[in-house]
Amino acid sequence: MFDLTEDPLDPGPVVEDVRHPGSGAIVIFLGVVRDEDHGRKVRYLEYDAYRSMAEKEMRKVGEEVLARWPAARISVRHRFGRLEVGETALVVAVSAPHRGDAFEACRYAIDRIKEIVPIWKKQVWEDGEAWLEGHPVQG
Amino acid sequence: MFDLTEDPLDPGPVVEDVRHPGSGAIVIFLGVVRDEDHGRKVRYLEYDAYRSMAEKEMRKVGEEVLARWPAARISVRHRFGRLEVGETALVVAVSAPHRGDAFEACRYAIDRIKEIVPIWKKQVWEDGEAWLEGHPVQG
Amino acid sequence: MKVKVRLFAGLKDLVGGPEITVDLEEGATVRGLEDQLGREYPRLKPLLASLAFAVDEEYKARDYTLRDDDEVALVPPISGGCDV
Amino acid sequence: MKVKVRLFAGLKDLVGGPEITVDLEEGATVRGLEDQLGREYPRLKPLLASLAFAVDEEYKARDYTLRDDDEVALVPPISGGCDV
Repeated sequence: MFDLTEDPLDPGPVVEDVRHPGSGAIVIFLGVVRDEDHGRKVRYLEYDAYRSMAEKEMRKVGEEVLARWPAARISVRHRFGRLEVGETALVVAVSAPHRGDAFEACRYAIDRIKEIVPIWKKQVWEDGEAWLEGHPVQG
Repeated sequence: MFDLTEDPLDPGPVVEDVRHPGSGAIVIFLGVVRDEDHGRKVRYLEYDAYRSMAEKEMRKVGEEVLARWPAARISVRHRFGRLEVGETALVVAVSAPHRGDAFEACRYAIDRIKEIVPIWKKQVWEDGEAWLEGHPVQG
Repeated sequence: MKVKVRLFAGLKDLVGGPEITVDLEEGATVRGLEDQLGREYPRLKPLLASLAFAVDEEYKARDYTLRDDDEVALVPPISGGCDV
Repeated sequence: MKVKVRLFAGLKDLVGGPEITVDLEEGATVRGLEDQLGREYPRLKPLLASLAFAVDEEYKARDYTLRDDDEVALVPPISGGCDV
């Protein structure tokens, strides 16, 4: 499942999406809002997304993972809107028969999400705010 | 927290053990009972443990992780007794400011658990059973 | 012809809204739209080179030919997830 | 002196119980216990070289000197976790 949501993210159901009798290893990644970035205290984050396209690109990341690791299963949730410090912005769960593949596929998926899924975040500090620039997309 | 338990494992509370305002990344590993091993259909697993020492060695793995990744936090649960296919035998959760460290520390912890924590598993197939030999401990 | 241009993140603030309509000549490419945006919205100009363009939810190269009524999204460098 | 020897996994089945007591000479080492076990339990013998020994929950080398009443665990190659 590949979903973009405004609701708080719970890793539990994401894990169950990928658990099956052939999966010996499940690796879950949670991207969490940190209280600090480059020495500046973060109050909260605001995520903007091109929603319909973001879900489409998340599915594309899933297809890439399955092309590389055919025995893997993957499920992804990304949140948007306002997120407080300590809240979860991204959950990626990957299962595979063996843990090496599950770890590699999970890292691959995160890297690709950060490269192609059109989502942006604004950091809001005590004394200002800014939209963060990440990866330029290769058109 | 480092715990050995006979009860089913729920990753949720393990994640909360390591979540804190400075953690940007949480990586969770679940070791799950597979239905198949080297082409043989597995009915269930039976885990035996030297319980008091296993908890002590799990804490030691935690100390090693913190020595190498001082900004990390780690929490581990291992189950023992009879486990059915699809059930979780091991949960390792690691948080760190950045995801590279969280992934590396999690993989390191799994490797060390499999090297020094005295736990053993018996595979029970349709037509027999055997205790599995894994890593000899370096005395 | 007209294309609908969707704006996100900082671009939305810069232009003052999530969506604008741009008039282009028949057969214009993404590059043509980029140039037109630079003329109509001088504040966008320094950012245009770093943008990707998505047409109907697919990333397209600068030489892609637009059609009337296309929905074009300006995609600034992505910063999804956490922990940049 | 006497040491209590704890057995796990397949060793428990082999010896027929989770615990045995072994008589050793004063000053015996882990190596001495290993030899004694090989004599008393011939079925253990082929496995002894692959075992680690833990004394009071700490792994010890073969030259470690045992004391009366020590609890010694025989630790066969570990197979915790899943996904060997």
